[in-house]
Amino acid sequence: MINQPLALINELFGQPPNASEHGFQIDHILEFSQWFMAVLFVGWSAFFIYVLVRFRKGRNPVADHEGVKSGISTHLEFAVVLIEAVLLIGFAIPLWGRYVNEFPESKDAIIVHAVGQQFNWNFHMPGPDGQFGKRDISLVSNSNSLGLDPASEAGKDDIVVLGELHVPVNRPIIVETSSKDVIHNFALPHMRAAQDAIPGQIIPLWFTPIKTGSYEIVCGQLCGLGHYGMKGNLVVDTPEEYQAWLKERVELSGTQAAPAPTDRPEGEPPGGGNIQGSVAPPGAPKTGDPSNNPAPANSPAPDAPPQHP
Amino acid sequence: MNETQQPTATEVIADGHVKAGHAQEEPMHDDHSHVAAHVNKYLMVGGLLLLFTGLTVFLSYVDFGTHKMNMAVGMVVATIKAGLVAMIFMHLNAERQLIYRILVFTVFFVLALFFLTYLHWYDPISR
Amino acid sequence: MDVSTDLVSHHHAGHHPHQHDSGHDHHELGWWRKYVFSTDHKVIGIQYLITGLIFLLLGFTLMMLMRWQLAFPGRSLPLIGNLLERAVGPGAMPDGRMTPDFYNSLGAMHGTIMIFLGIVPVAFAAFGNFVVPLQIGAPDMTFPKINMASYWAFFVGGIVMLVSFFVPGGAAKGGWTSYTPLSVITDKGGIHHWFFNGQTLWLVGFILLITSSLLGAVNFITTIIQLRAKGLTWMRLPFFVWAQLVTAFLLLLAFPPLEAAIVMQLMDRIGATSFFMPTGLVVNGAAVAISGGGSPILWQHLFWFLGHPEVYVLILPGMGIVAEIIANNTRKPLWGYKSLVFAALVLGFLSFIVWAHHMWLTGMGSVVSAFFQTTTLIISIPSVIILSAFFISLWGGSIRFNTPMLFATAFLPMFGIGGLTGIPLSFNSADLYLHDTYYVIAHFHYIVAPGTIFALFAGIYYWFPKATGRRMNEFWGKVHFWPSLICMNVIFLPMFLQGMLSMHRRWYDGGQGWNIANEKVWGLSGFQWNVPISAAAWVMGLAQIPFIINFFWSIKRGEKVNDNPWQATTLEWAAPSPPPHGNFAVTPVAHRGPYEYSLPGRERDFTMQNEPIRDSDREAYAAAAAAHH
Amino acid sequence: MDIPYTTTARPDTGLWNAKIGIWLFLASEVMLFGGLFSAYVFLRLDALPGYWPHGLLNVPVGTMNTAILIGSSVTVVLAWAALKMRQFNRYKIYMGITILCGIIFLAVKLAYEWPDKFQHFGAYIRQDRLEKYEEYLGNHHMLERGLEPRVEITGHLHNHDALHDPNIHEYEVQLDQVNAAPTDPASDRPHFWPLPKSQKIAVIEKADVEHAEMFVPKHNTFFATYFTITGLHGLHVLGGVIVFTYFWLPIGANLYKRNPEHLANRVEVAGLFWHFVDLVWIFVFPLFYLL
Ligand code: HEA
Ligand code: HEA
Ligand code: CUA
Ligand SMILES: [Cu+2]
Repeated sequence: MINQPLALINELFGQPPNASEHGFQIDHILEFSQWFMAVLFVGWSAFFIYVLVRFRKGRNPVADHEGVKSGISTHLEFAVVLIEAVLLIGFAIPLWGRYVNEFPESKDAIIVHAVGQQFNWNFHMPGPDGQFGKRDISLVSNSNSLGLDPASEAGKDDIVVLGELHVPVNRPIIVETSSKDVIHNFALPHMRAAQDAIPGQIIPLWFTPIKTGSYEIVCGQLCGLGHYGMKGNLVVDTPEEYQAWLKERVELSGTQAAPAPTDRPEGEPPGGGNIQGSVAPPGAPKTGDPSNNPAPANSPAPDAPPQHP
Repeated sequence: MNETQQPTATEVIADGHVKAGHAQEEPMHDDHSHVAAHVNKYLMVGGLLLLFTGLTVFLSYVDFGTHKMNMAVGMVVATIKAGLVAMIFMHLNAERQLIYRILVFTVFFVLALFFLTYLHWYDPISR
Repeated sequence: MDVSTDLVSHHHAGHHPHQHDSGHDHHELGWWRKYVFSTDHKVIGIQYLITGLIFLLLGFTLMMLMRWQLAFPGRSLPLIGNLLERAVGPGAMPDGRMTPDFYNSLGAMHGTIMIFLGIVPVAFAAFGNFVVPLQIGAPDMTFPKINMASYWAFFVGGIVMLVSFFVPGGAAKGGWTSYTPLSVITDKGGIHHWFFNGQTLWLVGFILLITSSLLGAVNFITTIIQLRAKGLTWMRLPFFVWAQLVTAFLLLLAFPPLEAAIVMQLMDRIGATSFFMPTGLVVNGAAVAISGGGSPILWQHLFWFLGHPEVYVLILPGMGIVAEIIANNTRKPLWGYKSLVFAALVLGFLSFIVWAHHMWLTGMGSVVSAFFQTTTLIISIPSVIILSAFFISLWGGSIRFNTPMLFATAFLPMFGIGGLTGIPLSFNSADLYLHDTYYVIAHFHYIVAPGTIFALFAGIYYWFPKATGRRMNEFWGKVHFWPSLICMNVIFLPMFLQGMLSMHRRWYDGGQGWNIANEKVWGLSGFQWNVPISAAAWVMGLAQIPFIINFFWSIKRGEKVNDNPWQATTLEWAAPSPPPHGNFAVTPVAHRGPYEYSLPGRERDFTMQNEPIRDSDREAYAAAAAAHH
Repeated sequence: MDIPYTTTARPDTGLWNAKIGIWLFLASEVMLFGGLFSAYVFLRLDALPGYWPHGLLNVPVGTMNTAILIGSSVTVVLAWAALKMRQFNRYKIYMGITILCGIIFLAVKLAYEWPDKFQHFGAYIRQDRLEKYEEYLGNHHMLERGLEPRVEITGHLHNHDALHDPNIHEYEVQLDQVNAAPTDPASDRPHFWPLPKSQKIAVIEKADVEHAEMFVPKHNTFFATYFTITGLHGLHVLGGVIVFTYFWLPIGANLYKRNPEHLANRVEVAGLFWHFVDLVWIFVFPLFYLL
């Protein structure tokens, strides 16, 4: 397989394995460019070291006014241009074109709204009727973090969860990202998917998970003092597990229902393990001015660590 | 490298900057008649600009079909006015190469700023 | 061997800097006018250098503090923790432990200080001021008073930035990029003063810094255009002057849109307008009382419209310095001078139309992203050309490894690594994965830290004798170089690994609480790599001590040298060391290109630009021209 | 030590220093206002239907100010020309007029136009309450004519305390003509001569309002850009006036005795700046007042 030696370089650099259908394409372009870099680096370094040794003053007391006369560098630069052009025109541009223009058909896709807030992710799913309920910011409260309108028919069966999102494996997922306050970034490293969540805009991203498991959702954009702890969880279920989860959620549905998420599913090693509480020093006073940035009651206290089981 | 003469140190002093620094004492008389000839032109252009101002105001109340069209007309008139100021009052109709070069780049970059930000607004993936 | 050339006026050796016979102002200036409110480009250059270096050290100190938190999150800082608590207030360092807010302040201010108060003042303003007029044979800048105003605007701007650490609530916390709406809603209410708060002072300080840069840029460009010595045609300018010229244009044209954006952000903060604030914001569970209708993306466009040209502002002067030093210490002309100049111009031009590569994830469509990916890749070509020309220049040389040259040679592969890792970032789809991870941090630090900073060190060691008449100590120079080189790599190489793990930047806990950061690479988990990285950063701090001592010690005690100790060719070496007010006793005239080293038929291996052409030179030039056909 | 080419041109560039300097500075100014205007374009394109007001500014006053600036641009070249022709007295007259024009421009702006806006009130009605205020908005009529909906009610605020007092639950607004007779095309904006306010008073409940303020910068993005751009432009006018005054008073004008050409050059440079300020206004005027 041609992929094997190519993929080596990403693995060597420690990239975690891909878990989405399109992810290998992204890994490919990364591999290509890293190999390209590596070749240039090794080539030039060899030349560099040779020259430094060969033309040091002790070895070459008289410099040559002209130096290199051949046009080798032109060829080299031309080669660089060529390879970059191939990567660009052959891979990068079409890939992005496909990624943003060819969203999966929405009838087989699962559509989720992901709404960032300082410092958590709200997920809003349409429930069995497939219709999103109306949201209105004037209804936002601690118990109704998205301002879901209780009067809206379509919203009656909607699912709103905080922090943890369940999706079935092998189904395209469209996540429509937005934000309530500042810019966040909805990043799924294992899915090779990421998108800024910008207030005032709804920007979709999509991926098809191909491996079950639990994956971290990173907030990739500085969003305030709790940015480092703004962690979500993407749980990729088997279809059966997913149905069970849905069922359980629908029963709880309505705006008030979302219980606090568990951060780490069972069986997953706690991060950082040995060291005391991940961030906040025990007993450290609350920071900042509470009237300024108090976290909404349903998200972790700003200086509290992402909760450990 | 086609340097042919070797100026000596005295030549340097004779025609280098040192001399240029003192050249300011003599007023440039030849300039004056030249300037006088332009005074009428400045007045005329001033009148023209006032006229165009009236025109802009007038045209803004004429319906050109769409608001976009009105915008375009307004901007065309404004550009003509700006062109007059730049060409005549700011002497850009007869300026040195160097100034043009600086301005060409500036204008290019401003347009790039306008155009590319517009393009990003026009071609988003948001819904 | 007497290295001063025929045209260096011998009687000026050991000449008192402020008496000279060509000037008209014989009156002695008072101490204040001479050293503080001076209009002499050399004094201003040195003021910029010292102030900039102090800021650089300060920016580094902030980072050394952050590195403690990154390596040992939540542990109280030994020894100085309590001191700091007293200095910056208990809100920032309770029990010597860093709070997230203080971490974010440090990060934002590290970026801001390093770039706008450290590198730009040193690389552009200090070297540009001191060296450019000398290299073009000019008596001073065209507008000396504006030059002084530029320094003082910078100085006050810097003070404003510093003061912001001590106002209630602390310094700006929104990152050096200050993305809205975050930067509009932070530092407000409660203990914060409506004006004297971190983010507002950041904006105000920035306006002063921009003013300073604009004044400087106007001055530099006019000086280079107008005050070139007789015979110093465009293609005879040292590459350093070209680099400064392009840099000045970048500052001149890229900064104003950011200034506009900063005024708008100030309005948003103080006047409660909504330039960058969209409709329907809910902060802390409550709707924000503003009109809305603004766009957060607009800020990013205006910021990166400066931001990208700015990165070339950080690197071009460094390239210029390295070019001078490589030519000097290989004892041969720079290879491909014309293509270097051309590449620098293209680089400057293109840098205005690539900015959105910092905004790949803001939801851009395929057309815009295709455009910006293409321009971004095209802009890597001139960098490749410049770097290749430097590498090839080494071939056939007779390389002297003195301290300036060591730093200049190290610049090449370091910039190479930084530049090459820009390539995956420039593909939208690959950056999808790498965006805002430590990979990006490593990418640009390789360019600005072991890249630009090394170039600055090289320049300081190189031009020190011109400024003082004394040379810095070589041995201590090497003691400075080797640990710095090693530490830089120990700091930044592992960051590529961390980035590939998807460890994200601006994480107060250094990734400790994240599973992805706890995956193992090369024996350590992503998080654990923080410890060696931090250790190397602190060791590198120690490695700067020899430099600082060497620097100040050599001003008074360094080995005395003549006017041209490196046996260089460009015009600054034809002036006395240190050059008097007005610079040259005899206005120099250039007769040839900047790098005539090892010219065949000459008895010495360097021929200065102001040495008249001889018959043997003509033969040599003819032979060279023939060889190229 | 003298710096070469302060008044005479360098032969190969044909320019003296300050001439290059000012053009470089103007290039950066072009980028500064370019940034502001691109913000204007961006925000205007982004504005939701009905949210970018039209015809709110006083056109006759704006036209007059435009004419004043143009006039001053003429006088400043004439002042320069007078110096070139070594007619010092004429220089003093023309420069004096220029300074006066600048001051009048600023006075009109600061003493009349801005305060006039600060006295005007506007309330944006919530999307779901528009129907309730149909009698003032006339949106059915607007829809028929294929026009953008109206979402704002403007006029003179009678109970000024309502702005600050949470115990007052409504605004009493003496309506502008548009809102008094919303279906009458004759009362719709824009108008060359601003229409007088109607006698009609509307009561608007605070609960129905998205947000309401006097016409200050934070009222909407239109006023934000308007005040920012005209404010920055005004600062430029002020700067120009200060510099001209310096060249007009003996302290600067005495240079004429020593080196008239130098003074002419200085006036030329300051004049270039002044023309640029005029040029910016040429775009500000139609964009904000007319279109
Ligand atoms: C001086 C600074 C500098 C320079 C010169 C560059 C140069 C480049 N940068 Fe970088 N960049 C930054 C500073 C710089 N950058 C900063 C500060 C950020 C982050 C900002 C923030 O978000 O805070 C950033 C971020 C950044 C991003 C955004 C990443 C993200 O946020 O997700 C991108 C994307 O395209 C990018 C691309 C590039 C490219 C293609 C180049 C090219 O110009 C590089 C071209 C150079 C080469 C291709 C090298 C050629 C060398 C050889 C061929 C020889 C090799 C030899 C040996 C190794 C021995 N940069
Ligand atoms: C020019 C720019 C520049 C420079 C030089 C540096 C230099 C360094 N930077 Fe920084 N950095 C940034 C610009 C820069 N940085 C920016 C823009 C960010 C992003 C901020 C943000 O997120 O908003 C960042 C972020 C950043 C981070 C990420 C933080 C985070 O995301 O949470 C880290 C982490 O390690 C880091 C480390 C370092 C280190 C160890 C150095 C070292 O290399 C420093 C080396 C310094 C010296 C060696 C100083 C030498 C000075 C002297 C010796 C002075 C002598 C004095 C006299 C003679 C008087 N930097
Ligand atoms: Cu949300 Cu960072
Ligand atoms: Cu960039």
